[in-house]
Amino acid sequence: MAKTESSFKNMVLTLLVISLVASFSLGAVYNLTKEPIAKAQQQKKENAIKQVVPEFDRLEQVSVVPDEGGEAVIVNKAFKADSIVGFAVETYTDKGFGGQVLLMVGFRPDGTIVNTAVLKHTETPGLGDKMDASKSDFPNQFRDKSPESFKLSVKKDGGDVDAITAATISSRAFCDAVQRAYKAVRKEGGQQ
Amino acid sequence: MNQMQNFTKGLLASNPTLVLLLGMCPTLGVTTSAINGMGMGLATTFVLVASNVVIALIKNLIPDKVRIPSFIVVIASFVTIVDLVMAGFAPALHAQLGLFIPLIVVNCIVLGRAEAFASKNGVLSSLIDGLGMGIGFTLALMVLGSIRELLGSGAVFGIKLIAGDAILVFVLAPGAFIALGYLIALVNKIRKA
Amino acid sequence: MEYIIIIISAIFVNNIVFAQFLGICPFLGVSNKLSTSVGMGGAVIFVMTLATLVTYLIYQFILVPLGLGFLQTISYILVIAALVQMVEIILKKVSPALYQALGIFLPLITTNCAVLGVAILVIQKKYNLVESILFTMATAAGFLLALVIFAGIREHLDLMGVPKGMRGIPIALIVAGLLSLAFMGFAGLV
Amino acid sequence: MSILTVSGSPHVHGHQNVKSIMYGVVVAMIPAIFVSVYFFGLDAARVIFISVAACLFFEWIIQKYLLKGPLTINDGSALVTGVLLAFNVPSNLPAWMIVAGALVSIGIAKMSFGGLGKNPFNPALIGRVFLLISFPVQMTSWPVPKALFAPGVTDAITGPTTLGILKEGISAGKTVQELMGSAGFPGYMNDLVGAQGGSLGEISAIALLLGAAYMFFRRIITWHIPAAYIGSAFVFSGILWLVNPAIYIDPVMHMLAGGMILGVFYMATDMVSSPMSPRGQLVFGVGAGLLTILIRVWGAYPEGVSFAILIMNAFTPLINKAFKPRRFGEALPVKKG
Amino acid sequence: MKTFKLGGVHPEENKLSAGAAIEILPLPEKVFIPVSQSLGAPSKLIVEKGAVVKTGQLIAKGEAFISANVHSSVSGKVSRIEEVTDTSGYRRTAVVIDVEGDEWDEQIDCSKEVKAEITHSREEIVRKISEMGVVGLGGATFPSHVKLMVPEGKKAENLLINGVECEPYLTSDHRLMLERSREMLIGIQILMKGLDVKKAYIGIEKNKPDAIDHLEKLVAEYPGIEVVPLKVKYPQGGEKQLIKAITGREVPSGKLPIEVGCVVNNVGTALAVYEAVQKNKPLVERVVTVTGKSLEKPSNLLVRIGTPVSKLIEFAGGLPADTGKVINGGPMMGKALTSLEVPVVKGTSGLLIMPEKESRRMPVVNCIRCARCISVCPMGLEPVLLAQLSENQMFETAEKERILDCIECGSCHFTCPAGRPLLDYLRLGKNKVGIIIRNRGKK
Amino acid sequence: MDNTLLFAVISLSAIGVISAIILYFVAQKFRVIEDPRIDIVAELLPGANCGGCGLAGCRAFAEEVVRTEDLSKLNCPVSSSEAMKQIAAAMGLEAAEKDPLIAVVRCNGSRANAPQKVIYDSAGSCAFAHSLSSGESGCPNGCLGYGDCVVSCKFDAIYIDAVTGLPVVSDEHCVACGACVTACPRSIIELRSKGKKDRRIYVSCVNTEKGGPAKKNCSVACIGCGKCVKECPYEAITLVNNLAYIDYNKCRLCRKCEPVCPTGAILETNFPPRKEKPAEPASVADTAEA
Ligand SMILES: Cc1cc2nc3c(=O)[nH]c(=O)nc-3n(C[C@H](O)[C@H](O)[C@H](O)COP(=O)(O)O)c2cc1C
Ligand SMILES: Cc1cc2nc3c(=O)[nH]c(=O)nc-3n(C[C@H](O)[C@H](O)[C@H](O)COP(=O)(O)O)c2cc1C
Ligand SMILES: Cc1cc2nc3c(=O)[nH]c(=O)nc-3n(C[C@H](O)[C@H](O)[C@H](O)COP(=O)(O)O)c2cc1C
Ligand SMILES: Cc1cc2nc3c(=O)[nH]c(=O)nc-3n(C[C@H](O)[C@H](O)[C@H](O)CO)c2cc1C
Ligand code: SF4
Ligand code: SF4
Ligand code: SF4
Ligand code: SF4
Ligand code: FES
Repeated sequence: MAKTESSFKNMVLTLLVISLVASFSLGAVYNLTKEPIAKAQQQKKENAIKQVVPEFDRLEQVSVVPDEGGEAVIVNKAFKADSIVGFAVETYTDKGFGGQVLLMVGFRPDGTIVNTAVLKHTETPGLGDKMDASKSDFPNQFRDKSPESFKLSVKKDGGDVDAITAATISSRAFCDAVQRAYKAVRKEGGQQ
Repeated sequence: MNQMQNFTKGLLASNPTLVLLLGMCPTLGVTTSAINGMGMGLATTFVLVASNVVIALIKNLIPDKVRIPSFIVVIASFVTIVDLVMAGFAPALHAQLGLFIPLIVVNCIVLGRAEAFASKNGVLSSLIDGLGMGIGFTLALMVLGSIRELLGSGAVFGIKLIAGDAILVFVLAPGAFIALGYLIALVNKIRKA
Repeated sequence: MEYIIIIISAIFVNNIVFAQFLGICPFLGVSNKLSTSVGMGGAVIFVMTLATLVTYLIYQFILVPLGLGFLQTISYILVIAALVQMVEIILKKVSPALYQALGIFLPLITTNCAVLGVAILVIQKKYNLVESILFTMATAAGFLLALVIFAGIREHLDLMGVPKGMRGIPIALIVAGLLSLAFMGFAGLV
Repeated sequence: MSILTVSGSPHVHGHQNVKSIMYGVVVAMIPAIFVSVYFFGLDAARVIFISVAACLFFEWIIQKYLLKGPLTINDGSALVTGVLLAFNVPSNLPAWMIVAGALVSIGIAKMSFGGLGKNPFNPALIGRVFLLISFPVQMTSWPVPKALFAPGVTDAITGPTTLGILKEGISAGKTVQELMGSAGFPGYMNDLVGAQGGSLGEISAIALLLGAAYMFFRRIITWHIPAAYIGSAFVFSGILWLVNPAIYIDPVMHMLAGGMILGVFYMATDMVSSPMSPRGQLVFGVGAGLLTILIRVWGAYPEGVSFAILIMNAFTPLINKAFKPRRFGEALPVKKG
Repeated sequence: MKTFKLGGVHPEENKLSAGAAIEILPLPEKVFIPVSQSLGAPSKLIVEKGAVVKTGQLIAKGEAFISANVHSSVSGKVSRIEEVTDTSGYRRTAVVIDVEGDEWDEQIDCSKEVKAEITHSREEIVRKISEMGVVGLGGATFPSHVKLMVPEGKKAENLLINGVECEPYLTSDHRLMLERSREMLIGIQILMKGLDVKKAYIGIEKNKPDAIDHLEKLVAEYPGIEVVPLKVKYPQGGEKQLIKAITGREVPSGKLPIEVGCVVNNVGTALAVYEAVQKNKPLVERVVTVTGKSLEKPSNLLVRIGTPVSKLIEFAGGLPADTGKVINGGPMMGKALTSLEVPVVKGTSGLLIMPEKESRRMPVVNCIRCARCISVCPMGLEPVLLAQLSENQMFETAEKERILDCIECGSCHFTCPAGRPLLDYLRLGKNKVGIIIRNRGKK
Repeated sequence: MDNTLLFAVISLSAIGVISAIILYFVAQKFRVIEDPRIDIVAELLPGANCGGCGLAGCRAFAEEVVRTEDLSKLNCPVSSSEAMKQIAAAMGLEAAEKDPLIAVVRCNGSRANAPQKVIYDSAGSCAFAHSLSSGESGCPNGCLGYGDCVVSCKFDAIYIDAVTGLPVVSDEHCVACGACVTACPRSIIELRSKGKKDRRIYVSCVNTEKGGPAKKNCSVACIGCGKCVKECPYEAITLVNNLAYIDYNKCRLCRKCEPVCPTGAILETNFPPRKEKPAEPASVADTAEA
């Protein structure tokens, strides 16, 4: 087969055809994967929520703007048989070593922490990433603690939290996010 | 060259990473663990093979002057497909590899093979070439990933092999450069010997 | 203040080469000589800024309104490739002197993942247009800085004579590693 | 008559050679070694011994089996690197970590480039920074100093360094004055003598200055880098202190605390990795001084000396290009400022 | 105390023969007079084999602008004209003369009387100096008359007389200043007249206090001449350094001293000028220091040009058994000889015998970038960089780094703790750069 | 067809086509004509940038080829004649068939043949040693043995033999680029015809001194006696400055000159052993071969 000549018409045409085919097939793949992607994301969030609050059968979302300003925090109220069984709070902090850290923090209606899960972080592997439950026990110390009696700051700063060794910054950030979540829960009706 | 040689050359003799020194960024960026290296390698392999095949198929239809743009569009399409599929079906890995997935587009290996090989050879040869190169790339990434993971967190493929403190540097940026530097020196030595 | 933080972060703390692993190929490739590294760095600053500007506009005014986020990669790379080629052609004609200084590096830049990487990063970081441009220029300046330091060291090493087995890329990578080790001192500055 | 030798001129040579220079540095470090043993006991001796032995061993084995060049193991440079590496780590560092640090210092930072004189970065500092980043926990738990054989204190007690206390405290919102007044803060006098937590060689400013004086006397080092380094660090930190003494440490404390003296006189002056012309050395010193204070005040680490010197090492080839010595017969440079 | 600022070293002085009065070396049986003994174009041979010559008779003529006459230093018969090994270690054309008696050319005034009155005009002075084959005896053997022909548009203001003798071991200039001071001072006056300058300075280092005292007493009688004591520092005798030390002026890179209104001459040259102009005596003999730690009798000898160096060593007590190196000149700038049968030439200022154990250089190790070589370079160069550039054949860069400014003083190598052969590579580089520049000129 | 798909197709095609059109017109408007053959030729060249052709690298060679359209005066010594033919074909020219050459070291002053007379103790560089004195053996023309040629060779084709102290050229590796010829300060290395079956005969000496002095320093020096000149039936040997030289274009490898040389200065390589007469007292010829 002879090589196509490099005339203006041919050039534009080829590019047009290729772009057409490419975009068409991409569009198609996008449509195909749209759902799985959305589902995967949803799944991830739901998994996180399931991890941090007791069993539930219905969720209700409210977004809470913190008093001290900043972006809103999303509080998922978990209901079972129409009574609240917990709050799963998508909270954040900007004080991480690598920038933003997103957490899911679960509270019982009485305000005690059920569990925490890290949604996203860019902390240093081997240091700050120990905030992930799969990497160390650090997050476990928050379980079943009530922020009223358990001071949410690292021991160096006079709090009750044992910091991750050599990653005080990340630990502080973690506390900050949990604190933010707790305030939101308080606002939304969680009490002591 | 027979097809066997065509396939094996990518593994060591002209390994794209360790010998041709192409695609350094993903090589350094994603090899914090063996599994990440493998994931990246396989994603790249898929793009390589698919675009090699397509380009070999359509090479004669494309006027010379728009050769590169056309190739890039083809490659970019496959990259986007990988991106989307991964996001849908392997979200954890997708999150780990992050920015480097779209960057497969500019990975010199892919365009390089398209230019140097697929645009001159038949479909089968191009497929095998892509496969060989891709697997060579994957292997290199896996080896580097394993080294870094072992030294940097005492594990390989997530399996803890060494207890106690690991040498953190190796999962960080300096470790990537240094480990790759010595790996390439070693490969040079082996090739020359 | 925010702008200053963006700049310092992009140049020193999160240096594109030492911390982000982007643009390594030209970093290793054109850092043999100080003069070429300056040329390459200059070319990158120029192209990167232009590319980010154009892709940013395309993203905000075409892809987002139409819900076509998934076309980001493909449209970006098309635009960048065309842009680079255009710059090359125009430079060659309009200013041969500048072309001699920068032009030879332009083809290299198309396959420089830093350009595409930064164009995507500014979207990921949700920067506005001004911040995007600032970030891009600072990142490219960081690239220039890395390249110039590196070229200085390599010229020095060439004179000193490195052991045979380490010559070339291996020692370059080791130097890059040690440099990035040193640059870790900037950690936490922002 | 024996067979005649021909060679180019000159036919006579001065008295200094590499060995005499390197062993001169070792001699200069002896006071600091004694102080470290005095305050940290045999642990300090252990660390120095392991570090030196490992450095010598790696240098020897690499020269013999990898480079296959002449063996220059007794030229003293690996010895200096060994002692300085030991000076830069806490006295309770596990042995294998010291060995790893030595391997990085000698193997990666020095021999990969071809050995003595070819390394662009200071080997001992590369070793230290490598250890610091790899093992942040062990590298930042400092044994509390106690006078030699003082009774009652167990080895296991660790405490922060002067700079650590200040950095931590300031970021927690306390003022410098509160911190300096608090119990357990070493104070100027202890920093001078060496009764403070820290890497084993950096604690005593006096012992280090004594050695530095010896190096000046022997003309092993010149005044340019130390003067520019200390000067710029002093001025920069002084300005900050004048702006707000509550959150910025005073310049004298900056000089005495941490690795400033060790870095300025023993590590920034490493001729291999610092610029060659006097003007270049001044620039190097000023740059390192500014970076040190920058990192100490705003960076993640309480101490910035190592990083500052390494970063300036990176600039050294460029400085060498930009700042040439004054040539004879060139128009005298216009004095600036 | 005056001195130059930039760089410099202080090697052990070892002036062993400082107290030895100048002795006259007996005539040898044979002399070997190389045809070319000065800087510049080679001279043209004008005698044939078999010719009978008198002492002081012209045997080779300098025809180019920069070249010098050569005279027979003895009387006798030209037995051969052949290639003999000279100080360069190569074989070069030389006139071999069998000595018969010592019959001087008639025009030469051989009397001991000191002739103080200068009757010649400027032109005559220059012509005389040129005719008598006077070249600089400070080491470079640059034809002296050329220095007196100040180029159009330039004006000499100062004559500097180089009595520094900064080379360790050497003492010939020192002895000259003590023993032939009046003739030398007249020579200086002749040079002053030749150059039309009012002021002459004799620079002498402080390690020769007797010479300073002696001359300071005498100069009162010679208007315009001044003795300048200088701090002991090598290479003060280098003309650029001397000019800087005495006048504070810096000769610009690549330029000659006349650029700053100075002309530099050695004390020996001044004496030779005296003899040439006042006594019609060509340059046929010179003072040579023969010295060395192991030598029995370190001496200063007045030697006829062309005498084999073995004769000088014999006179000074014979070659010690442990000799490892024989140097033509001082230890800093001299040339090692490959054979003892080479003849003394106009540029031979001394012979240094070094024992075996001092004759080998220290082992070379890696450069530790200590910058000592930079700090001692009197020209403000970076010897370490230049040597590396030259080793790596990067001559264009070396040229830009002003490798040609190097005066080859050897301070850099002297001081290098790593024993790097810096000056060797610098010389090589200068050579290559010179060739490159010449080729460029051709194109 | 849903909207996403439609928008995707339209916008991407639009971006593609618009870029193509703009690019096309820009290219038209700003066209700079560069001969495309330069790239073609450059691609065929080895890219060693050795300068063996006398030009500043391979690209310069390509430009020169295209500019002059003449290959007869240009020759890349590194390229095989195959590659040169390809270049010629690409240019539509005839390539000059070249006689394969090889570097030959014309000095046999090994440690045994030319014993050491002085110790050289300076920078390890032939060029410097040459400027300092006549060298350790005293021969003013002979090999100094500090390997400037070795350093200059980009193809690792020369090494210094540890026993003889002389450079040895490897037949397989030498591409006759001539770098060593330029590097040697004593012009000892010459590019000679490789010869049939790699057979070569040459005078392995460059000393121009008279017989006596020459022989004093080196037992295998050419003393300029002229016997070989008389012996040669093809007038291939000339005697200039007391030194014989064999012109390889005239030499027919008859081997008659070699036995008559009284000092053994003529060397042969790769010939079968002589049958008739027993060989001359062992020459060191063998060491000159890789
Ligand atoms: C490369 C690098 C990565 C770091 N990563 C983290 C991190 O992920 N989290 C963190 O809290 N600190 C990080 N640090 C900061 C230091 O470890 C810092 O000294 C520490 O957080 C505070 O000290 P402390 O925990 O020992 O009190 C990092 C520092 C460097 C140089
Ligand atoms: C090519 C050349 C030309 C020179 N021309 C002059 C000249 O015109 N006037 C002069 O006073 N000296 C002239 N000199 C002599 C130098 O100034 C200097 O005296 C001589 O090179 C010896 O100096 P040295 O012993 O310090 O090396 C010339 C030298 C050279 C090499
Ligand atoms: C490093 C160096 C040292 C020198 N030392 C002396 C010296 O001690 N005495 C001297 O007369 N000339 C010395 N010279 C030569 C002078 O530079 C200069 O050539 C000479 O004084 C000119 O006088 P002339 O032409 O009469 O020889 C030295 C040259 C150099 C380069
Ligand atoms: C004044 C002086 C300071 C030195 N400082 C260091 C140092 O900080 N670190 C080090 O590894 N070696 C040091 N050395 C030793 C030596 O220079 C070093 O091992 C080389 O960098 C290795 O090439 C020093 C030597 C001298 C003379
Ligand atoms: S020999 Fe040249 S480079 Fe060395 S110190 Fe003297 S002038 Fe400087
Ligand atoms: S004196 Fe020697 S060791 Fe020091 S910098 Fe110069 S060459 Fe290097
Ligand atoms: S031996 Fe000489 S001619 Fe042959 S390749 Fe090497 S340098 Fe070129
Ligand atoms: S052939 Fe020439 S360059 Fe090679 S070692 Fe002999 S003298 Fe040196
Ligand atoms: S892969 Fe990043 S520049 Fe090549």
